[in-house]
Amino acid sequence: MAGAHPAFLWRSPDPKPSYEVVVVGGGGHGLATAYYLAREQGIADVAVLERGWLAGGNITRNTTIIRSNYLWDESAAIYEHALRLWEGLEQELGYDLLFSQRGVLNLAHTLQDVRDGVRRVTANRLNGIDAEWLEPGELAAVCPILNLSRDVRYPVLGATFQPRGGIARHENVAWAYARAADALGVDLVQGCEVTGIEVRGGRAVAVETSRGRVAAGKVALVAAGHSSVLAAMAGLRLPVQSHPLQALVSELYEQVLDTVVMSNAVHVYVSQAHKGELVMGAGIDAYNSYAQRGSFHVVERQLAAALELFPLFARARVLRTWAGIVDVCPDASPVVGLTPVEGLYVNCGWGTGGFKATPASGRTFAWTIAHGEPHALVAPFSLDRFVTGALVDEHGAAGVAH
Amino acid sequence: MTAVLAEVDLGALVTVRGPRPAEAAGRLVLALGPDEWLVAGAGEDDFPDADAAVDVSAAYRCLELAGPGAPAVLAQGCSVEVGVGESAATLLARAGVVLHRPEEERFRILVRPSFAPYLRAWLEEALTSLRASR
Amino acid sequence: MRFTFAGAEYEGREGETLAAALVRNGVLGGFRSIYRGRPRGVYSAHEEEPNALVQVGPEPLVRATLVELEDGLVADPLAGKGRLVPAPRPRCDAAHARCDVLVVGGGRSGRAAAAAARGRVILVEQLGCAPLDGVQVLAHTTALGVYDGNYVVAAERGRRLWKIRALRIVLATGAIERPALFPGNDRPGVMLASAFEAYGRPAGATPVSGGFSPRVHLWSQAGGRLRWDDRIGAPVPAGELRGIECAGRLTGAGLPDAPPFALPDGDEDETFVDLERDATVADVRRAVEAGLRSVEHVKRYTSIGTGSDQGKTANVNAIRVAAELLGVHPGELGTTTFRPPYVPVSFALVAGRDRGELFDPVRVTPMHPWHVAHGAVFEDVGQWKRPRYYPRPGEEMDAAVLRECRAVCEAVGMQDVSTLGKIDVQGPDALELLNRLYTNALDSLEVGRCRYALMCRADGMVLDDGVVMRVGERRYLCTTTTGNAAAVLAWMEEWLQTEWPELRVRLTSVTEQWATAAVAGPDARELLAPLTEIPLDAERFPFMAIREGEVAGIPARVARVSFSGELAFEVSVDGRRGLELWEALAAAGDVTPYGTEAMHVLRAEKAYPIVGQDTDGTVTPFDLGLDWIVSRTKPDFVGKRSFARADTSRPDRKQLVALLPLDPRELVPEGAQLAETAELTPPVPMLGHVTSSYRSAALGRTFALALLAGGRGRVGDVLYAVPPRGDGVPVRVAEPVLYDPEGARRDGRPR
Amino acid sequence: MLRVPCPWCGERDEVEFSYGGQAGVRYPADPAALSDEEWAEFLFYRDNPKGRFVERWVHTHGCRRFLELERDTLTHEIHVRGR
Repeated sequence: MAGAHPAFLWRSPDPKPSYEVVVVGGGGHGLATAYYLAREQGIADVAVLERGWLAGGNITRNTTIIRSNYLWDESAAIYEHALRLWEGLEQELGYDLLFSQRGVLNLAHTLQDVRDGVRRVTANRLNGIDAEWLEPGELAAVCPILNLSRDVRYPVLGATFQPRGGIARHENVAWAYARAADALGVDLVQGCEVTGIEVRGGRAVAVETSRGRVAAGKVALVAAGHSSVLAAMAGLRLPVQSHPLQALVSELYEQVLDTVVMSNAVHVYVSQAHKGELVMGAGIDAYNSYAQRGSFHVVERQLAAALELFPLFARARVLRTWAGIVDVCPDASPVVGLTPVEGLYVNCGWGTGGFKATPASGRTFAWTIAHGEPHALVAPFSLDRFVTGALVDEHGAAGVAH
Repeated sequence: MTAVLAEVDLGALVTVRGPRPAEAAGRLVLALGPDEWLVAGAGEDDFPDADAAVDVSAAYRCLELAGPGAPAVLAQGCSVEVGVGESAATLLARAGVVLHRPEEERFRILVRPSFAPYLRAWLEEALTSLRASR
Repeated sequence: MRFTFAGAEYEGREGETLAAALVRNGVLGGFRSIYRGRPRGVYSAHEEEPNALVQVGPEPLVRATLVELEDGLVADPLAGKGRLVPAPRPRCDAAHARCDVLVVGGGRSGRAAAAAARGRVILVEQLGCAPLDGVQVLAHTTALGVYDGNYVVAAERGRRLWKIRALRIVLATGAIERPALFPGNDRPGVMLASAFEAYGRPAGATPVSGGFSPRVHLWSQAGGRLRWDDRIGAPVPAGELRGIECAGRLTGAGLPDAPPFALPDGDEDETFVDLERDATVADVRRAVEAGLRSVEHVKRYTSIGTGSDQGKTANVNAIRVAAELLGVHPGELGTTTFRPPYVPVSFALVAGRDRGELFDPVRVTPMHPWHVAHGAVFEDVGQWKRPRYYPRPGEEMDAAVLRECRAVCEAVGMQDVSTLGKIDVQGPDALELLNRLYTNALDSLEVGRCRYALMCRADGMVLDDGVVMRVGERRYLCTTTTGNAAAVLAWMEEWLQTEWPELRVRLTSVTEQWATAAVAGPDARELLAPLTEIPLDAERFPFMAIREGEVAGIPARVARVSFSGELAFEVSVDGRRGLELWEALAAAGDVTPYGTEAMHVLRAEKAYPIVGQDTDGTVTPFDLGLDWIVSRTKPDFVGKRSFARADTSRPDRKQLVALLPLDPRELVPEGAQLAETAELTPPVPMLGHVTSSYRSAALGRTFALALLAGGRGRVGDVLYAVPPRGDGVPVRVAEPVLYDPEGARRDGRPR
Repeated sequence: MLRVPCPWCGERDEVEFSYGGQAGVRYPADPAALSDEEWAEFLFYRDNPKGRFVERWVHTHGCRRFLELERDTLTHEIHVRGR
């Protein structure tokens, strides 16, 4: 079977009394952070503390869309850094990630969508990111089953296209980082819930866990939806809100869709994975939640929209629906870097776009932790932007979602 | 079970803000909210004591759905059940409406004029599916 | 009746399922597994079927055990993968229902629970089900999921989606038999004992049973805990859930003791745990040897439970095998998460009637029929259809828009602006509320006058703009942009209701009460004069004044506001007479109807921004050059504080400017980024972007508006507008207002 | 689909409402007197608890009234509050 997993993945060690760096959160970003700490920063005395089981959160609940065609320089820089890492990741980690650069389409349905799309494409062009603007006439060649009729409620007026964008198999990505980190000596500790953060003299020195106290030279919070809860343990407040983000897969079908299609206007994000299932994402549920559960009407709207774009899917069937918890910043950009608490680092707020950023997030965060100062690529995503007003607003114009 | 759809004219309408206005001369008063009332057959000047009174005669159209199948038709797109003589501001399919049930098998559906063509089309399909399913 | 399976014809019977008919016809095989291509046959009698998957015409991956036979039916076996083929979309609808008690499952315990229940009772059963007194029985209806607030979604024959609110839910979903684990337990002819009985002990078939697993799916979905029951060797519901009870075999009661569990002696790679996924005991062993300890990890490593049967016959065996290999009690491992839907449900059914024109409401104005009759090309603005331009036969958009613009500049045009939001603001504190929400100081606004006004979010970024009319001592009418009408009303209500409830003021949407026609151009007076008694000359009807009177015999409110820079009157009448007004205007003289595109050009020549096009949520009034509209005297208004922030007060922020392509015929694309040089080797610093770009009849050339870093200090500079493809277009930065900067045309032709 | 208790209209489906986030965040009496840090708190920082959360909804497709309720963000259980 494609993407079959290796004969050995990781040990299941008990936590040691102390580590140089304790990473809280065994999801994609946490595992990547640990890997790059050990691999590039020479810090292998690292524990990843995971409340449940490794990669049980957003990393395996998202729609695995990978792209770097963001609007603002700051976003484009870090997502493009991620995409370059993606392009060498299977090699580096020695793991079949089913990374497939099949291209990502982002559809425009209104004249303003068109303006925003062109704005983003030309920005990408000046940033050296592969991006094209496709007129409806050019779309059929890229996605033959897309409904390009003018005679629909919201006709497709064009699309941005990033050929280097694509998808990967999410659990393979997380497991590849986990296996590599484990091999470098990182302790991946599962079933270990952090219940407190010990701060002495303004410095984080340890974490209390369901499996005892673990002292730490540095503590790194990488827990996506739960960031607020963890930060609060250190008396810290973050400008993020946690929401459910729902996704679904269909049964397996012979290949009909060989590119990724996104439509922010009608909230559809769809690709067909290697096995043959259609993988689809929706918009986030409006309310705050930690329940990993969303409302059914969101799925109803998502599928209604999907059928407007892909009439061929009418008889496809939903096999499984689920939700992740995404933490969203007011400007839909992440928060990565130092905190007012010395030795405490935070990496959160990736909202709906975290998966694609995984390699860059882990790598730059590891650098930031090791050097005690923000890596150049994440400096714009520090907390003080909310004070100065220098937000990196990826709402609206940027086709922010997923 | 069947139902029929028709448009009716409620005449002048005014939104009155404040305490519930008296139902003079059997004129229709529908609650839009705790302090917001839709009064038929009246004008802005009829409510000198209200916090505000706004002529909305042209801001609503009224469809009427009648027949034993009427509740089943509405249930296809609305989760609210309106009792006889009661009214409710709610969603029908994807349009905001004010539902009023003057009789067991008769419903008034007040909707913004711009949504009326949509709602009519939706209701026609609902009637079709009602006929098909019974 | 006759039916065809895999190309061969068979005889079937009324009321039989395809699976039953195949088995009765002696077809115990006929299927292949997805990865290993192993021969397989009908394995079960119901929805848990892992092998007998068929394509029936356009219907992919149908379970033969669920297909009701009909004469002439053609079914082809599938190896775990279906085919999506073009076909008419099935018509599906939905039904909301409410009840006191919802019973899921029409077996003995389910019917008993339903019969005993008080009040409104609904019973859903996925198979056929006899009627029951005083109970609404939904047969052939499968509960797919239990959501918050006892909200149950169920599918009736794949054609109607039920959305049921229940005060109490009784789950009587029974149990599913699971395979016994031995080498070759997937061979054709091997079937669950329950199926063996259901099919009348078919010759050549081998019944197997590894025990029964309660259908805990819905209970678990609803957040219910599970407990491992050693007697039946499967998880059963534990603990309590508000408003949800379990009954019958679901609880484990009445289920036979599970046969003693042991790993197979013999080839583990021939011993199947998940038949649909072709996963064996050997696969589970590999997962455990890889270091995996969590059943969720084992599931993902082996893909057990991810098939279209969601592992209904596989999951419990997987747990038992993994537990055995890990040397722990199965209860310690827990289960994988149960996720809706319980059985696969078609996209078309979930989407229901929200399709085509009904996908989202199409909103139209009272004048819409006229626009259609006169060949308007429409633009989607929110849910509204607005005329974009009115091409004459054979006329391209550019030509039509130039013609419409010329008419407004040289004669007179009219536009349907009924879609603009209108909010009636009444009460003694109306002025106070508006002063707090708009950036303007509105104190000096007299009755019968109006003013262009701007709203910001608390972060200082432009939210919306419009005209504030004072129509009475304590009464105002505020207009909003078309797309923001609902949002702005909600915004005002939120401040009023939650922040300043002490203010005595009421807000009412009158967007649809009024139909409005904008009459613009130097000949506007000539067009209107014959239709109204209202004096129209500049002295008696000055700019930004409002008059009441009749137009074409219709009571009207006329406002002298202009979004085009030309002499203009906006005539508002009772929406029911909007079409009548429009037709009267059209008949009153040589007037040219114009659409949003011409309007956009005309307003751009005057640098009037369009919120949402020239702004994107990162733009302040100062960035737009609208300093004159931001009060310096008011102590505070929403957004004011944010202007003082470091980044928001930077002098080099992006500011609205005009751009003139050096080649006056060249049109730069809207959205194009601005660069300093023609050399486009990345990375190239971005100075801003083009927000609007048009051909101007008045200027006889192309022009654009742009947000440019430090723009107002760069007038005269030459920059390059970068299109998606090709070279940058050289453009010269200019003062934003390109046409009639002194506003001479506002009052029309000098007399 | 949440069932939202509207004090005026009774329990209605979530789709009739719009979400307003944390309730009770007051607009500062004198914004000008606040430091940029304090102003940023008002603009961008909201509670995000795992558990009970007092939040704001508005009955958009009903009575248009804003309402407050206390909801558990883990169980979605709603504990009604006064008007």
